[in-house]
Parts: sequence; structure tokens; C-alpha cells
Amino acid sequence: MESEIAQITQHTGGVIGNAWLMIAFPLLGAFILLVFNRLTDRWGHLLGVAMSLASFVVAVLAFFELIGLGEAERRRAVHLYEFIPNLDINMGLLIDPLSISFALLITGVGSLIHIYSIGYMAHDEHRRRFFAYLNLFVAAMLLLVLADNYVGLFIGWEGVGLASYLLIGFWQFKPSAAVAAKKAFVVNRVGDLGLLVGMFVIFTTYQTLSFAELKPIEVENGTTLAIGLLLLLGACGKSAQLPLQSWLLDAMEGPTPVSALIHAATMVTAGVYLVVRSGAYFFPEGSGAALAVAIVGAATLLAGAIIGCAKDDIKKGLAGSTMSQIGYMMLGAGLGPAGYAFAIGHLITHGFFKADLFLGAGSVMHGMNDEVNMRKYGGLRKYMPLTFWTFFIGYLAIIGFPLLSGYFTKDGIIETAIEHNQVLGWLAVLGAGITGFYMSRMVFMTFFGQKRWAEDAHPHESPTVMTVPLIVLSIGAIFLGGYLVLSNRLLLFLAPAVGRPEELPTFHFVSVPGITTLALVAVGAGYAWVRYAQAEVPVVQPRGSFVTTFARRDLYGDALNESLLMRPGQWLTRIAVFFDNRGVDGLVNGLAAGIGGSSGRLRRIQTGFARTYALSIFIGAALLTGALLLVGTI
Amino acid sequence: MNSIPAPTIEYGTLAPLLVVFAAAVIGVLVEAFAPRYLRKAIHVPLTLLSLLGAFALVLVQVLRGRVSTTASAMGAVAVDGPALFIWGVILVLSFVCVLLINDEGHFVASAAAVPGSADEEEAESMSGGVGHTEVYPLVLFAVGGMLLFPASHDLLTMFVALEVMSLPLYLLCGLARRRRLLSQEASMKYFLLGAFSSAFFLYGTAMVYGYAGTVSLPGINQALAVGASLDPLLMIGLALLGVGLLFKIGAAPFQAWKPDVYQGAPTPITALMASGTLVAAVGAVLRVFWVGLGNLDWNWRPVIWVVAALTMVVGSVLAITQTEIKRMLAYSSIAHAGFLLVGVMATFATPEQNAVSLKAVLFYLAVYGFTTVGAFAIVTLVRDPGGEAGHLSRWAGLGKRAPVLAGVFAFFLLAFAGIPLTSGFFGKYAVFAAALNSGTQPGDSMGGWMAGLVVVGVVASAVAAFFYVRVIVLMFFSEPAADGPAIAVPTAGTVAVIALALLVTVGVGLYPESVLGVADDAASSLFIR
Amino acid sequence: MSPWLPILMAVPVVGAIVVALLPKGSDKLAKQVTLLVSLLVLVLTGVVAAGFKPNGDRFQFVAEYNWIPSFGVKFGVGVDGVALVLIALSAVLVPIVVLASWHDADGVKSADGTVIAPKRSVKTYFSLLLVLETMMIGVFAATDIFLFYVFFEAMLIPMYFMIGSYGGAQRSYAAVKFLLYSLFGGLLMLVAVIGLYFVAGKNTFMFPQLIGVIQDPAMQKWLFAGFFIAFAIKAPLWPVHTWLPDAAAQAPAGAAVLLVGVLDKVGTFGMLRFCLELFPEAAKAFTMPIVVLAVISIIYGAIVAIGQNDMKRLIAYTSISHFGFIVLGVFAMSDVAQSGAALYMVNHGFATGALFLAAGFLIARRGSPYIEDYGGVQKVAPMLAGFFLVAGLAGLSLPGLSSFVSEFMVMIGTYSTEAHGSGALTAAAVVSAVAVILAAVYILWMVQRVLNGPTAEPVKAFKDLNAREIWVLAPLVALIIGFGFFPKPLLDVINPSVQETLTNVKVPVSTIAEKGTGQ
Amino acid sequence: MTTHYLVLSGLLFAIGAMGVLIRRNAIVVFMCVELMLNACNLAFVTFSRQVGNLEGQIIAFFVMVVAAAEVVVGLAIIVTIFRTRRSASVDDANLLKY
Repeated sequence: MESEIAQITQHTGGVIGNAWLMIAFPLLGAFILLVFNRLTDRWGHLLGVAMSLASFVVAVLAFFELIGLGEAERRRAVHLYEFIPNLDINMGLLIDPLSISFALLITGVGSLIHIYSIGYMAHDEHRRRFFAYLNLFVAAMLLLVLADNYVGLFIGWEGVGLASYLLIGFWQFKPSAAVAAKKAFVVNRVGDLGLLVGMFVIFTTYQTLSFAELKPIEVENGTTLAIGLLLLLGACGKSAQLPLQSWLLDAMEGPTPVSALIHAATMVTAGVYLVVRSGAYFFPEGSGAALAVAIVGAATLLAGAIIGCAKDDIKKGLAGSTMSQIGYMMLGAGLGPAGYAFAIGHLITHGFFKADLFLGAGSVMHGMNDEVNMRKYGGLRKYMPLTFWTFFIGYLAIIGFPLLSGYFTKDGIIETAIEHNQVLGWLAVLGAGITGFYMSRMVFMTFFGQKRWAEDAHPHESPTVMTVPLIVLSIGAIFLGGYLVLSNRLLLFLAPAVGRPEELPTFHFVSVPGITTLALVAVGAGYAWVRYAQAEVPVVQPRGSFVTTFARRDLYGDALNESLLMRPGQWLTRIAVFFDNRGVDGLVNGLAAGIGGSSGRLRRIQTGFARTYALSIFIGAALLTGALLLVGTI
Repeated sequence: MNSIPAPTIEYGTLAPLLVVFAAAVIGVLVEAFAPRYLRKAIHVPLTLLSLLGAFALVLVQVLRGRVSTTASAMGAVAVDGPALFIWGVILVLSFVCVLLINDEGHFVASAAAVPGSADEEEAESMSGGVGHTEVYPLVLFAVGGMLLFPASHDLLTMFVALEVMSLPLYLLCGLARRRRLLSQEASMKYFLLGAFSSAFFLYGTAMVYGYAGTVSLPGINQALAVGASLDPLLMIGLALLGVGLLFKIGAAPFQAWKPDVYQGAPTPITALMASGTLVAAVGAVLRVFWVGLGNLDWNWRPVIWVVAALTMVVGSVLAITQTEIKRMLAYSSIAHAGFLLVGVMATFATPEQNAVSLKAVLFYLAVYGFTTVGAFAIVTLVRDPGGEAGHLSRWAGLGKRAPVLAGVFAFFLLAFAGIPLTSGFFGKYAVFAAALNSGTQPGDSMGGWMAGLVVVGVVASAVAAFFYVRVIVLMFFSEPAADGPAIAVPTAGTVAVIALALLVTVGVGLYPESVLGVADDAASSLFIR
Repeated sequence: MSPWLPILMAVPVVGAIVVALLPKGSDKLAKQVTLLVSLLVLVLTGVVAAGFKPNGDRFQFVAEYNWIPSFGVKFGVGVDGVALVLIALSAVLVPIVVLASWHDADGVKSADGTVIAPKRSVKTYFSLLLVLETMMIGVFAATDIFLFYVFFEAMLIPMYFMIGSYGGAQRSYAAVKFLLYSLFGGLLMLVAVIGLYFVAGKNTFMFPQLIGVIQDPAMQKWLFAGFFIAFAIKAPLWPVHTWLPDAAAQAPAGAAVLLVGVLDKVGTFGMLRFCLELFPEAAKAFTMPIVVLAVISIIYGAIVAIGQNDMKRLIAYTSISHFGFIVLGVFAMSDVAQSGAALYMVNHGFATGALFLAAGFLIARRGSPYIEDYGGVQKVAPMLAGFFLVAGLAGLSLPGLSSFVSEFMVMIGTYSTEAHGSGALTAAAVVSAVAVILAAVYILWMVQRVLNGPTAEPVKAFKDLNAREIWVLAPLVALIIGFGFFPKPLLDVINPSVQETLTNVKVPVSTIAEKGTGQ
Repeated sequence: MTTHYLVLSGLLFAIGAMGVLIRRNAIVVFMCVELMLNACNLAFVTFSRQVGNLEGQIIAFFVMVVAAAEVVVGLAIIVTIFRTRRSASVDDANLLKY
């Protein structure tokens, strides 16, 4: 297979040479906002937006500088400084088509969400802190995707985890938010363990953690399979894939822009980035590791979709959908270079339409006193038309309505999957159908049907600062997919970084899977129309069948975690604490008490009678004599 | 007719001894002839000056390099390097103790009077609050005995010295002004047990004499070198001699008298016993085992191993649950006797080897003596209406009432515990090092057992640290009792005592070479054999 | 002969005497003098560090004076890279602790008026602190093993008084336990020190002259055991760790910082320098059991930490876990792991220091160390909460904060070491990596219960950090973040001395360090 | 020939020691100690004859003097304690213990 990826070459000067500015701007923003604290309350949000935009500008300039280079030279490493000399790890950036795509997405969508947040968080007294965390997130996410080695990636990886933790728990005074934040971090750490150990194995095997020094492999062996599975575990954590999916739904406790930026558009896709970035080294096409990635993706896309069907909380519904869509990306990432392009394509378009949907949901909540229960919405399209239309575009994009973004990228994944593996491919088709149902359900419950509002609800359209980002995002949701997929623009652009498939795929507007998908989506949407637009939606959640309960309870993921990990863990902790106090420390204290006790008993020998003392002298004399005689005979 | 030649006496060499004894005799005469109100005024300078003078004479011998290399007084007394070192230490310690004794109020006015009787009141009023002035000559006699004991070159002299040292102490123990019942009881116990043990010593001497035909220590050693047969007579003699000596240093299982006597005796006398007597007794042990029994080390070292280990353990463990400060210090003294025996264990074989161990023990004795006197001096200052506040619970919170005093006491305790940067640490280090050193010598019969003994010692030290630390906890980390003990305003003498003890404990702790060098010089000339 | 180290050691002790001799009622002056002296020491340390040549002789700023010729003991001082960074750690922490303890002896009252600590002698506290600083510098600077031992043991005393006189309700139990435990280990070490002297037969305790002298493997094992037990207690390693939670929980926060941040490092420092270099064969022979103990410490410490209800105890248990990493790194016998362990010693000092101090500020406000008495601090004291969080994150080795680099190096060095050729160390690295998850649980669960949630009633009266408290925490956080991204200055100093150690242990130094970047 | 004397001396010593251990009256106890000293004297004299020098005999004289001194001190102590306690039993003096 000649899917060679391009050599990484050192780069100095130019915008790319100063690409660290991309990270530096938002980092500086976060620093200023956190250190100067309340002094910046009045203009902090503006600084945050400015820094994010500055970063975006640098990304765009770097992008143009990059495409100005020859195709084989589009992987530029920028050395920053020596980090850990012992491991020969340098802090450095890798600007290549893959990372710059992410950088553009992160800074672009990120900036929009920054702008949106000005309005959304206007009434929060800690808005400045919110922007500080957002800036911190952007910086960390950029470090994640721009780092030229796994350690740098890992720092960014944990940095976004931190930002996610802080933002999920932004309203930390709500116990549920605090718990959700912690849960997200801890579950992510399970994944991090995989990434960490994966790095150990990589380093031990290749004596390097730098992308530039790793060599692409053709055939996998036991070691690369192990590395692949470990990295996949890491990816599962960050991207909320089975079995580490449970945190994402709880993460919706965070403010909605956070859900849009971190838990939809960017951070959760880091797992996909990791797999694609490592693809050439550890996930060669057709390998066991790649298959594992695809299986995880397929399983998650179904699981997420099923969960999405049963949620009444609009954000949780979207969260299930996010899981599901990332499942598609993972599926694509398990399919080699052709899949990579569609996966990244879907990732980018998803970044737009899912951010659009989330921000739309936020806009709805904004107008509905932060109500998230869709059963208390209904008929909102007339009251917030801009929100409705942008949301509707996002909806069409996600269900794969022909010619919108999702149509191109998702179909690309499905078709590539069917080429590689029939079973997984058709599961993806099924997933698309379910997507059609639950997304339609969401739209119908929210914007159509009767009003089921709470009494004090006065729905209104959101301010311009919130709607403009929605509009920009929905434009992306319409056109981006076609632009990227048709004539394989993205695939060819990415090729130097991730490799090029043996034969370029051509997009079929009419194909068996495509038609089937559309049909299933139509069926799903139709069923939703009947259930949620035509029929009356009960305000109180009906009991539902066994399947509904199964989906509502997140497929019993939390119950499983609780009974398999949490409860035994609590017991283990209790036993360990008991053992430490009574066992280890008890031994020490017991020894001390033993000496004390024997002292207390022995001192009774000192009876106070002179004759006893004389006896002890006498016996001592006898013993001494006996001992000396005995020693003499030896 | 002149078949008995006149003995030659090296007066110059023996001068320190003679000065002390002479002063003691003069003291008796003062008691007999001087009027009561003048007695103390005469005794104090006499006693102090005689001790000082004796010390000066010791110094003269050392500084002029006239340390004799042969036994003096017809082979009865050996004033060799180690003996002079021990003399110096004893003289300084007893000088310091006399300063303590000099402090008012420790001694009864009339020992013969029944406590609480009219006689006693009368005696009190007549003496004007001054106790028995006989104390001074008694102390001088005891000191004289202490000087002679480790310098004795034959067992007879040693026996006489033992008695000269002990008899005054028996009396002194009974002279406490407060808590007279306890004092008298201590005196009686000490006397009966002391006499009992010295009978053992004497019988042992007889047995050894029967085996060797002489009581001269080198003579005995020669007899052992020639014969070296393991006559039961010799073994019994050896064991009984050991009883007498080990009793004096308070080694287990002959330690029973120590806590009772230390507790009951007047504190200055306890200080004298805990410092001077111990130094003298260990000196005598060293001399007997090296000079007299050096050729028998295969036999006595295993036994002393057990005794040393037992002593360290018993002293440390029993001290833990003590509630009386002086009693606790008595047990501490037992434990320290054990540590010293570890050093004694290491003295054998080659002269070089012996010098190392001897140096260690001498050094230990010197620094331990000063710390002990300092600690007892502080004990005398913490008082209840009925006398010294002996019970430990009364010491609670002393760190708040008298931070300096408590701090100094804590420092002494840390020195006892052997914490680095105190003199006690280096003392312990010296004996442990000597023991391990001997263990690593090729000819040592004990070999690895020495390391084992050191480990026992180390564990005992750790246990012992507990009760020293417990007192610190009481003084500093507990709240003071509402009616806590008063801190007596110390007299200049007591202040001087404490200051000197502190100076030695700190000074040696920071720069041990100051004393080590002297001990090294003293030890390098070895005991005259 | 360089006078710098003796000067460095003399300055604090002179300061201590000055402070102790100040007249009554000059508490404020005592604090100011202490602060000035400790800052002076910091400046002097900076001068020394600036003059240190990473690739020069192993021991620099060497000074040797005869101390106790009779015992062959010299006052020998000198620093190698590891010692230098640890001295620097002490010099940085002391002024911070001085500031943090500014009111510790003044008598502390909580917001609701309950007396947490009564008024105690201020002068004593601060002169103890300065005495301790001298000893901390001395113990790392000593090149004479006897001198090392003297400081090793003597250090206990000021700390004992700081815990016992200025600590919490159970202070005397904790102080005595601390002292006796350490003393016991120290005395065993004393036996080994003496044994080393005689078995080596060189009439010296100077460390450089004793390297490689003991050849007999059996003797190596005995002496190694003597040293190691003392260091394991000090470090503290499972199962001789139980004194630490008590001591750290009862000590005033400042003292706890020095206890866990510096004093305990002497244990791991001693393992790295003395156990390995003096007894290489024994160290190799005992590697496996020690690695097992280290891994148990890592996991066990973390699990028990999760179950703690007292913040300071919790932090102490996290330290036990972290010390497991350091010991693992030391005995992994690879340059990466050992450099990581040495770096960890420094980083842990900053991270745990910050966490203890932040917890101390919380406790000073609430008067209770118990987690359940808090809640919602974030809302009323966001700065305090922020610092607490950052310190906690450093405790869970978040990448980008300094502890991560060292933990990563330890684990990757252990995983990749070829010194043993067996899979055991690989397994050890993987098992210890599980602590990454546990660390997140113990820190974040504490954060959740203390900082988050609805604000508890007594917490509502909390004031946010004042300027002094910010000055305490800000430098630490700056160091944590700074060394998280730029560990190189420390590693450059540490690496040569670690490589020296490995050379003396006769373990081949891997070539990674020399490999160029452009390959 | 001298063995008999030695045996006698040993017996006397043992009787004396037993007396110390079993008798309560301080005076008697003290007398038993004196008996032990005299047993020593007998041994010294016997050995003096056996080894053929005079040292043992000279020692015996010294011991007698010392014993006399001991009596003085001992009786003084015992009398004092008797005056205080109205009892010469060694078992009654039992305040200092443990």
C-alpha cells in the first residue's frame, strides 16, 4: 500500500513558525482574566472574544501559508523549546493539514461560541470567569491538536479535561453540577490511563514519542495492537464512546455554550483526532486495532441514538446525539485513509451543525427561563423564528437531508463502512434512521405542536449577539459538507497527513445505502411527526415500555458503573481505611501498648521489700556462677 | 629485726587522694571542736578547696606528663592515665554536687530525732535551719573512696575503697530533711543490700585468692595466663566478684536497689551517687576485667553480654511506666549502666583495641555524669510545699511557668536519649562504635554477637526515648495545673551547677573532640597491667 | 574549599538565636526578622545555584573541616545536583512557611469565635523554624555520612516541638509517634553507619571515599537494610507510614509543609544517594521487594486517601502515594526514572506545600479539618478556592503542572527500564498508573465537598485571601505551573548527578539523553 | 586438709546469706551479713595456708576493721529507723516500691 504520509520537516519563520501565538493568545486571555480577577469584570468577556478571534486569525493565516506549500511539504514541525531532555521530548508544534483543520474548527466555532456567550452569560455575575475558562479551553485544545508529540498532546488532552471540568462545574453551587464535573474528569482519567500506558509502550518500543520520528507501519504486530487498543481506550474516554460514555450526559449540567463548544464541537472529538493522528502508526487499514475502533464507533452510534430517543431534556437528547455522531466518526476513523477523510469531514460539519443545535437549544432555554424539558416546550417556532430556522437547518444537516452538510459526510462514512465491513455499515444505516426519529422528535416537541409551557414562561427571541453566531453556524451546516466532500477536497488536503486511499472514492448521489438511509430517516421522521407533532405530547413523562426505560436510563450505563465500580470501590476504601487504622497502625500502637503493659507488670517485681531485693541478688549470683561454669565447659 | 621493709609511698602521685582524705579528717575534727555556728562556714570552703586542690593536683600530673606507669604504694594503687581521667571527672562532679549540697534545706538537722517530734523542732531551731554539717566530711570520705575504688591495684584495696565509698553514702542517704521516712528506708535498704553484695565481693576475692595465691590484679592475670584451667573455684570467685561490682553500677539483675535509693535519698546525694559512684564503679569494673581478668575474656564476655542486654532492656522498659521523676531517672541510670557495659564488653584483646573501647567508656562516663548532675539539680528546684515535686504529674505545663528551666531540662533529657548534637549522642555513639569495632576485629570471640548487642542497645534506646520524651510532652505540651509546683529561686551555686552541666552537654554535643581528645590521651596509656 | 555552604547553614541558626534573644513582647519583630533571614537564605541559595556548574564536578561548593578526628568524622559539605535542588526547595519553602505561619502562634480563633489554638510563644516557633532550616540545608549538603546522620536525627527535635507545642488536639500523641518512629529508624541506621565505617576500614565517613568500598554482598545487604529501614520510615513507605497522617494532621500547616515537603524527602534522597551508591549489589538484590512496597504505597495510599474525612490526613495519604512513586523511580534503576524521582521530590514539595497551606487557610477560617464541615467555599472565597483547586490539581499530577512531568518520567522510566530484563517493573509501572484515576477521585471528591455545592452556613462568613495569604500561595502556584512547562532547568542540574549515581551502581545509562533531535 | 575449713566457710557463708533472705529483724539480717564476712575471713585464712603466703591473713585483719566500721554505720541507721517506726522489721520499710 503506497499510502505513505508525508515527511515532517522543520519549519521556522512565517506565520507557521509563530503558530504558538495561536495557543498564546487565549492562554494570555485566561491568565489575565484569572489573575486580575475582578478588575477585569467589566471588559473581560470582550478580551476573551478578542483573544479567541486573534487565535482564529493566526490559524487562518497559517492555513493559507500551509496551502501555499507543496503538497509533500505540508507537514511542518515548529520547535519551541526542550521539554524533557531525558526523554528527548521537545515542546513543538506540528502544523499539517490535519491539525490546521482542527485549529480552524476550534478557533472558528470557538470564536462564534465566545460571541454567543456574551449574550447567553450576560446575567451571570461570574461571566468573566466563564470567559477565562473558555479561553483556557481553546488554548488547551489547540495544544492538543497542534503538539508534535504525544506528551504535548497529552498535556492539551488533560488541559481540555480541566477546562471541561471547570465549565461543567461552572455552576458548582448546584451539587448535580459539581458531581457531574467530577464524574467527567474521573471517567476521562480512566481513558487517560490507556493513553498514558500507550505512551509507555510507544516510548519503550520506539524510544520516541514524537510524531516525526515514528514510522508508519504496514502490518500490525502484537505491540502495535496493544498500543492501538490503549490509545483507543484513551479516545473512548475523551470522546464518550462505549464503555466510557457515561459522563457526557451528565456533562450537560454546564452552561449551554460549553456543551456546544466542548461537549459537541471540539473536545469530544479529540478521541477521533487521536485515532486519526496515530492511524498511520498504529491503526493500519484492516488491522485489528482499526477494527476495534470501528466496532466501538458502531456500537456507540447506536447506543447514543437510542439514548437520544428517550430523553426529554433537550440538552441530554443532543448529548446522546453527539455520542452517536462521534460514533460515526470513530467508525470512519477505523476504516483507513478514506474513512479518515470522511470522519474528519463529519467532525467538521458536526462541529458546525451540532454547535448550531446546541446554541439553538441554548437560545430556546434562554427564552424559556432555562427550562430544558422539551415536554414543557411546544409551538415555539412562532416566538423565536430565527432560533427555529437555524435549529431546523442544523436538524436537517444532522439527519442527512440531501445536499446539506451531514448528508455528504455521514453518507461518506456509511458507504466506506459498507465497503469495508457490511455489518458495521448497515448498523450505521440503522443508526441514521434512528437519528431521523429522535432529532425529529426534538424539533417537533420544541417548535411544533401545542404550547405546554410553564405559567411564567414568556418565550422571546434571543439578542443579536446570540443569533448571529447561529446564523453563521447554520450557513456552515448547509454548505460545508458538500464543499469538503465533493471532488474529495478534504481527502486530498488531508492526504499528506493521514495518507491517501488506493483509489479515490467518488460520491454517489444515488446508491443503495444512500437510498436506504434516506428512506429510514424518512420513516423515523414520519413516525416522530405522528407521535410528537400530530398527537398531544404529555407534559408528564409517561412510564414507557421496558425499552424506553432502558434508553432513559442511559442503557443502564450508570447502574453498571455503580454496581461494578463505585460500590465495590467504596467498600474497598472503607476496608482499606479500617485496615490502615486497625491493622497497620494497630500493630504499631499494639507494640507500644505491649511494651507499656509489660513495663507495668514488670515493675511489680520491685516489691519494695529489701529481702526480695536480696533474693534477686542471690539468684543473680547463682545465675552468674552457673553461667560462668557453663561457659567454662563449652 | 628490720625484716619488714618500710613501704615506699609515692606521695606526689597519690596527692589528690591524700588531699581529699586529709580534708575529710579535718572535717571530722571541725565537727568535733568548732562551734555549731561556725561549722558550715569552715566546712564549705574546706570541702570545695580540697576538691579543687585535688583536681589541680590531677591536672598537674597530667600536664607535666608525669603519669606514672607503675603501680604506687607498693602495688596497692595504680594512678595511671585512665585513673587520672576518672579522678578528674569524679572530682569535678563531686565539686558540683557539693555546690548542690550546699544549697539550703536538703538535709535534716538531727538525723536521730524522730520526725515530727519535739526533738526535731529543737534541733531545727538550734541549727538555725542548717542541716547536719557532718554531711561535708561524709561526702569527702565518699569521694575519697570513689577515687580509690577505680585506682585499686589489688582486690583488698578495692574492697576497702568500696566500703570507704559506700559507708558514708549509706548515711547520707538517710539525711533528707523532707520525707524522712522515705529517706531512712532508702538508707536502710541501701545499707543492707550494699553490705550483702560486698560480702559476695569479698567471698569472691577469697576464692580468687585461693586460685591465684594473690589478690593483686596483675598477679591474678598472670596466674590465669599460666593455668587457664577452668577451676570451679575460679569461676565461683569470678561470679561473686562480679556480683559486688555489678551491684555498684546497678546492672540487672542487681539493679533493684537503685530506684528505691535514688528516690529516697536527698537529691544532691542522688546526684552524687548517679554521677560519681557510677563513674567510680565502672572504672573499677574496667580495671578488674582488663587488668585482672584480661586472660579470661572467653569466659566472662558472653555472660556480660547477657547482663548488658538485660540491663538495657530492664532499665528502658521499666522506666516507661514510672511516675516519679527521680525514680524514672534511676531507671534511666540503669539503662545507661547497660550501655556502659556494652563498652566494657569491647575492652579486651590487644591494647590498641582496648584503648579504643576504653576511650569510649571514659568519654561516656564524663558526659553522662555532667548531664545527670544537671538534671538532678533541676529536680531540686521544682518544689511543692512538702518538698520537691517528685510526681511527674506535677511537672505538667512546666514549660509555660518556667520556660528556660524546662527547656534546659528537656535538653538534658534529649541528651539522655542520645539525640545528635547533645553530648549523650556521642557517648552512645562511642560505645556502640567501640562494640562494633571489636566485633569486626578478626580475633573477637563474640564476632557478630557484638552487632547483636548493639542492635539490642539501639532498640532499648528507642524504647528509652519514649519516657524522656514523655516528660517533655508533660512539660511543654500539657496545660499547667492550677496549683502547680513553685520554682524555687536557684542559688548561685545551683545556677552554676546547671550552667556547667549545660555547657558540657551543649559544648561536647557540638564539639565532642574537646573531651574525646582528653579521653583519648588518658585511654592510650591504658590501665597499668 | 568554598565557604558558601557553611555560610548558608550558619545564617538561619544565627537568625534563630537572634530571634530567641529578642526581648519579650517583640513578637512582630521576631516574625519580621525570621522572614528577612529566610529571604536572605533564599538569596544566598540563589547565588549558590547560579554558581553551580551542572556538568562540572559532581560535588561542588565543597568544604571540609575536621570535626571529630577521634571518630574520623569531618564537617564535610558539598552539593551535587539532587542535593542542590532539594536545598533550593527548602530555601523556597521556608519564607513561604514563615508567611503562612504568621499568626499560627498568636492564637487562632475561627470565624465563630471558638479557640482553635491558644496563644503560644511566637519567638520559639520562629526560632525553631530557622533552626530547622539550618538542619534541612545541612542534611542535604552533608557529604560526610556521620554529619548527614547527625542532621537526620537532630532535625526531628525542632519538628517535634513544632508539632507538639503548636499542633492540634492530638498533638502530643502525634509528636511522640513521629519522634519515636523516626528515632527508631534512625538508630538502626546508626548501627549501619558505624558498621559501614569499620567494615570499610577507611577511617572516614566521607561519602565519595566510601563508594564501592564494601564488596562483600552479605555485608552489603545488612548495611543496606539498616539504611533503608530508616529511609523507608522517613519517606514513608508502606507499611511504616502510619506516623505521617497523624503528624501531618496535627502539625500546624506550615510545619506540615516542611515535614512532608522537605523532611520526608531526606528518606528518598538517602535511598538515592546512600542505599544505591554505597551498596549497589544489595540494592539490586532488594529491588523487587522494594518495588512491590512502592507500588503498594502508591495504590494503598491513594485508596486510603479517598476514605479520609480530615483534609490534612487526606493530603498526608496522597503524599504516601506520591512517595511510592519516588521510591519506585529510585529503584527502577533507569536514568529517566531516577531523574524523575529526583524531580518529583522537588515538585511534590511545591504541590503538597501549596495544598497543605491552602487547606491550612481553610482550617484557620472554619476551625475544623473535617471535609464535612465545609461546602461551597468557591462562592464566598473564590481566590482561596482557586488556589486550593490548582494545588489539588498539582496533587493529581495534572499535565502542565509540575508533578506531571516527574510522575510521567518515573512511570515511563520504570516501564521502559531494561535493568532487570523482567516484566515485573513493567507491570509495576502499569499498576501504579492506576493511581492516576484514584488521584482524580481523592482530590476532586474533596474539592467537590469542600469548594462546591451550596454554601454551608458557617462558611458564609469566610473572608477571601488577604494579601499575605496570596503571597504565600502565589509563588508556589507560579512554580508549579512554571516547572510544569519548563522542567529543564531542574533536570539539567539533576541529570548529571543521577547519571553519576547509576554509574556507581553499574547500571548502564541509556543513550536517550545523548540522542540528538534531528534523527 | 584445708578442704574442711573451706566447706565450713562455705556453709557459714550460705547460712549468712539464707539469714539475710529469711530473717525480718534488721539487726539479725545485719548480723547475718557479718556472718558472711566472717565466712570470708575463714576462707582467706585457709587459702593463706593453702597457697603459702600471708596475704590472706593480712586481709582478714582488714576485713575485721571494715566490718567494725560497717557495724557503726549499720547500727546507726537501724536505730534511727527503729526510733521513727518503732519497728526493726525490714519488711515494714516498704514505702518505696514499683
